[in-house]
Amino acid sequence: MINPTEYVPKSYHARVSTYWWLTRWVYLKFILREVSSVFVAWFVVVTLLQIRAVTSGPADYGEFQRWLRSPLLLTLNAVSFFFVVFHAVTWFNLSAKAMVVRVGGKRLPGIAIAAPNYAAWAVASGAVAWILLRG
Amino acid sequence: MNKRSNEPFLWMLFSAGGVISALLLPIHILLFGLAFPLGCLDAPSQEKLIHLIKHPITRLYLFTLCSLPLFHWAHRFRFTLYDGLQIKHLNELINVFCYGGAVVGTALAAYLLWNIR
Amino acid sequence: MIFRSDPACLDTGFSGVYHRRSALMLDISSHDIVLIGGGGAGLRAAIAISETAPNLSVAVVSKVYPMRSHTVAAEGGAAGVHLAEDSLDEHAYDTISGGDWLCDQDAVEAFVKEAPLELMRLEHWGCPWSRDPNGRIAVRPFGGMKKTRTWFAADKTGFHMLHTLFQTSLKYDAVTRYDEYFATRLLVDDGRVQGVVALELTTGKIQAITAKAVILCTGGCGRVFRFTTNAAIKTGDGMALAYRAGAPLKDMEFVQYHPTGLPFTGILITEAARAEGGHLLNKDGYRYLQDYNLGTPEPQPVLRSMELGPRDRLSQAFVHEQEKGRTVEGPYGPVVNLDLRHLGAKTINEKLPFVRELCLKYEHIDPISQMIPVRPVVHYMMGGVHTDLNGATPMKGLYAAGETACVSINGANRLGSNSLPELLVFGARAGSAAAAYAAEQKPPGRHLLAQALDEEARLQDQFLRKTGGREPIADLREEMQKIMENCAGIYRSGDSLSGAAGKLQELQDRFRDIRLDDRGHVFNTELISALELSCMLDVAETIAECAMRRTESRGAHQRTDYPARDDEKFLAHSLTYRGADGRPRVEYAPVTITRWPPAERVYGR
Amino acid sequence: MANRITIEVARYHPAHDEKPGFDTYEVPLRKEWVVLDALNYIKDHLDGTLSFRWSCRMGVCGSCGMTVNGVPKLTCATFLSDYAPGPVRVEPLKNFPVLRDLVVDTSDFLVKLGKSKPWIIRKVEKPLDEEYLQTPEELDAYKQYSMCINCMLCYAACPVYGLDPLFSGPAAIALAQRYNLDSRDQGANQRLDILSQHDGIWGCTFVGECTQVCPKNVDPAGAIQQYKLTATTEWLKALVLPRGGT
Ligand SMILES: Cc1cc2nc3c(=O)[nH]c(=O)nc-3n(C[C@H](O)[C@H](O)[C@H](O)COP(=O)(O)OP(=O)(O)OC[C@H]3O[C@@H](n4cnc5c(N)ncnc54)[C@H](O)[C@@H]3O)c2cc1C
Ligand code: SF4
Ligand code: F3S
Ligand code: FES
Repeated sequence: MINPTEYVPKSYHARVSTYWWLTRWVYLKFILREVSSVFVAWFVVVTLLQIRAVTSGPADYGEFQRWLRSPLLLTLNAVSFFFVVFHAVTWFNLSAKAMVVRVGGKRLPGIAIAAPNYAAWAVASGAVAWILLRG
Repeated sequence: MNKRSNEPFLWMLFSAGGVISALLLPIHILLFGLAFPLGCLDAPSQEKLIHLIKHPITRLYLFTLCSLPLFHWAHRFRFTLYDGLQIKHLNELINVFCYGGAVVGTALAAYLLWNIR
Repeated sequence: MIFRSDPACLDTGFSGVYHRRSALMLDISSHDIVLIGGGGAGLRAAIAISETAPNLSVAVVSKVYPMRSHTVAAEGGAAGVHLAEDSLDEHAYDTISGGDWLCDQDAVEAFVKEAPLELMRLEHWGCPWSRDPNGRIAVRPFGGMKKTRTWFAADKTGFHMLHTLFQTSLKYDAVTRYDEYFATRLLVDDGRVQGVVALELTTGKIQAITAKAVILCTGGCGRVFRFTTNAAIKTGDGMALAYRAGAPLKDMEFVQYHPTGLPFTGILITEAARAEGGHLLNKDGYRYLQDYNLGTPEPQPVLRSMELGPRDRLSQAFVHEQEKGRTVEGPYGPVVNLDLRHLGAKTINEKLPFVRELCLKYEHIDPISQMIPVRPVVHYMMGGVHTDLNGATPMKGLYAAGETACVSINGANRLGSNSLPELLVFGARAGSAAAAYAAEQKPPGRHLLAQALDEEARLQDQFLRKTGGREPIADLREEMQKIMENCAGIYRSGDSLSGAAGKLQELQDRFRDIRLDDRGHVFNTELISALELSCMLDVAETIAECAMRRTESRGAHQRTDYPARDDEKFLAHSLTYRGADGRPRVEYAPVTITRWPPAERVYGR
Repeated sequence: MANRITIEVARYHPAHDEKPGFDTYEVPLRKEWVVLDALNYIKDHLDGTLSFRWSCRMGVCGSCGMTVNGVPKLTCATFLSDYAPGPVRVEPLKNFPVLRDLVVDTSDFLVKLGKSKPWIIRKVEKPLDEEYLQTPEELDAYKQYSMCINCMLCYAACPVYGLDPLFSGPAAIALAQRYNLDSRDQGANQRLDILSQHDGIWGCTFVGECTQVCPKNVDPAGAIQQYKLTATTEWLKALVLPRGGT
């Protein structure tokens, strides 16, 4: 009799390392992109607190503003800003890749789709700034 | 149809949240998080802000700005936990934490914005 | 399709005569029909069986995953009458004259009639044929064809055909695939072929697969030569298997050289490049084909003329240019230039994207602005296992289709784009014929087990448990390839061929002393190389032998010592049998002529 | 250019190795050599026991995918000289079980491919003398996805597949999409039922590496995102028309 295992190959299946996202730059970029969502959530929390502060009167709002000036919060928000911009850029570029827009039977190149995204970004940011800063 | 999952719904919220976060959050953080506290620009007064907030459109705007990005976070964070930390077996816990968080945040936003007199 | 690894399908349909596991490591399974080869011909046959006789269980045995088969590499297109101004007779005539009247004309007539239907069937299965602006299937001109009739899917026709066939085959449950199983021997009992022994690559297990009929679809044997467009897997296994089992090989002396291969890699630059208007230039920038009775140069491509002449004549012209010292000396020997520059970037990018991709990648040359160095390379075997119109060989229960078979519609020289439709037409025919035959057969005979055990012992003794051995596989293979290229190439002579025959016999002897380093069971590719080499040696011997006997020049077989065609003696197919001494023995059989009596082959007029 | 290069090849034999290791060889470095040529040189002249798959040597059969210096590549289309002065490290494709040396078990993909029904589905058939008209624009709509050679580089690059082998993966989904977008096909709904389950399109987090490594520009990442959009639209439709026309 043969030893059956001799002909049933055992194969080697490497377990994916816990730090797989450190093995290649592209993976790290991916994880950073995903982690950006944490900062998105963080700033939503800030905004909720802000709404509460604004609606409960000038004193509370002043307190809130002082809190924002603390070095910890400033650092945190600077990092958040970096990540949220990173999110915006990757988001616009990727949605250009994910979308197929055809004009006259030809697929529009990614840039043609990304460009309006960036334009919309500029307009929206401008509008928000204008409303807050005017007069 | 019930063979298909409810992923489309979550994905829709995630995508919408992604768009909103990308379009609006950078400027909000830049202004409220950095420029105003650092004094680079003059911060709008509480009066002006309360005036703005009372407008229904602003309320709707703020509601969207808070709610959808939270669902965006919930979706992405869920997968980051699955893949980055390889803890997919904690699936249910993760889902409750992420989407639950987003729902709570949304409710909070609604509550705050509703109660402005 | 069912997977072999699925235990539920192990015993399908088997009558239970044998133990599943014998004392050795033999495993046995049983089907109604076994197909060897999962290329275009094999998959078409499998689908044909599933459609005509859904109750029959079919096994597809392939040494590579089906979509890796070499049909995947075909670029140019597939011929089938499509336009109103074309006719079946014209396609038949082009094929027959292109084959220098060695084609069986009844086969050609059946072929041209069914080719358009088969190609349309593929359309229905989703093949992405290129289209004209109205949405109709587009056709392009091709070498040796008087009318425009070559269907194409950009310049990846074979790739799209194979993937369409493979993906379509996935929906048939009666088909069991044995992926990465290497067939080593046919099982013959009582004069009937009733199965095959195969080696499972991933485990090294030996599997006997019994069946009522076996269809060989193993493709060609271009690897017998040094310089070829053919993939590593094209080693003539099926031809050797049939030959060893006693079936004759037909017209093996006819080996097609394609005039335009890239030097070093042998990668093919498709004929479509010339069909779109590419020019062949010698070192003086001169369109030299005009000197070889192939017409006069026109700026636009003219069908059946100049660059669109048949492959044999173009390859022969290259040799003459080389003798006259008018070729370009490249790092890998003499070349001529294929000039596409005047076609412009748009045509090249739209019609020949793959050509550009290959040139850029492998030669660092951009055909939009540079000429492509090319030389003739071995491309296709006109010969193969002798079959009739339905793919049946003279051995009961054994069928063959595709490049490994010789029906023959290709005669002494195949026209470009006739092979892909041939796979479909005769794959389907062989499939249906085998199904009809199998339906009437008794279950497999009792002597098969002994044979399977015998084969297993052979594999063990000759290879896996063999000790000593001094001859490296690669050396023997390289020597064989050199012999074939030097002595049995585009031009041959009695002397060169008898020299080749002697040297090949020597190699056969040396093969017995082969050296193997790998004694493992799992994915032993060295063992596979050895088995393939032994197949190639057998096939090479048959090529040399019947080339030596054919003392005339016809189509791709050009003898310097007998430069003329000799219809008197050689309007005949050669049939090579394996003699009792193991040496090839050649007989001849008449060519079927129906409506087109032999005439001179005229091009460019 | 130096005329030799060092190449480190992953070796594994299930009969006597617990896990893969490396063997180092020195091979000639020639301008026109691809990584596969180096492996063949090793097999023919240095070590006959090295196992790997290859066939066409022209980037179309899809059998020679391996990891070269960490990145999934078709070794017959990857030039050795691009890695000079070396060393070059050749490993089997990631995310698949290794059977031996550089040979991996990709049968999982074939199961998944079969499940996504990559064939034309239609209610009624035209007779064989009639064609289904398809304009070049309609052809263009799915053409890109039909270029997949099943080389599995995308699976090797996709971390999601590595972490969750149940995930259908890029190529299988791209091929399903190839048929969905074919104007001759009517099976989109059947495929959607299968691929819109958890392990189908929703597993993908749009890492996008599948598209980056694809040697045939198939863009599976794009195919999956578009498929998500379709699935969502269908879901909304079903919501509005609960027993609706789907
Ligand atoms: C580069 C190139 C371009 C071409 N272009 C064209 C063209 O434009 N038009 C045209 O008409 N023709 C063309 N041809 C010719 C045509 O492609 C081939 O003749 C045809 O594809 C052969 O198909 P097949 O099914 O017979 O064999 P293949 O596709 O070669 O398949 C052989 C099958 O047999 C299996 N097999 C072989 N040996 C064994 C074994 N021992 N055990 C198990 N399985 C085995 C293999 O695994 C494989 O599945 C071209 C050929 C080449 C090389
Ligand atoms: S999608 Fe690209 S990378 Fe993936 S299998 Fe197909 S060809 Fe290979
Ligand atoms: S890499 Fe994987 S996660 Fe999606 S985009 Fe590609 S399948
Ligand atoms: S050998 Fe065929 S793709 Fe590389």
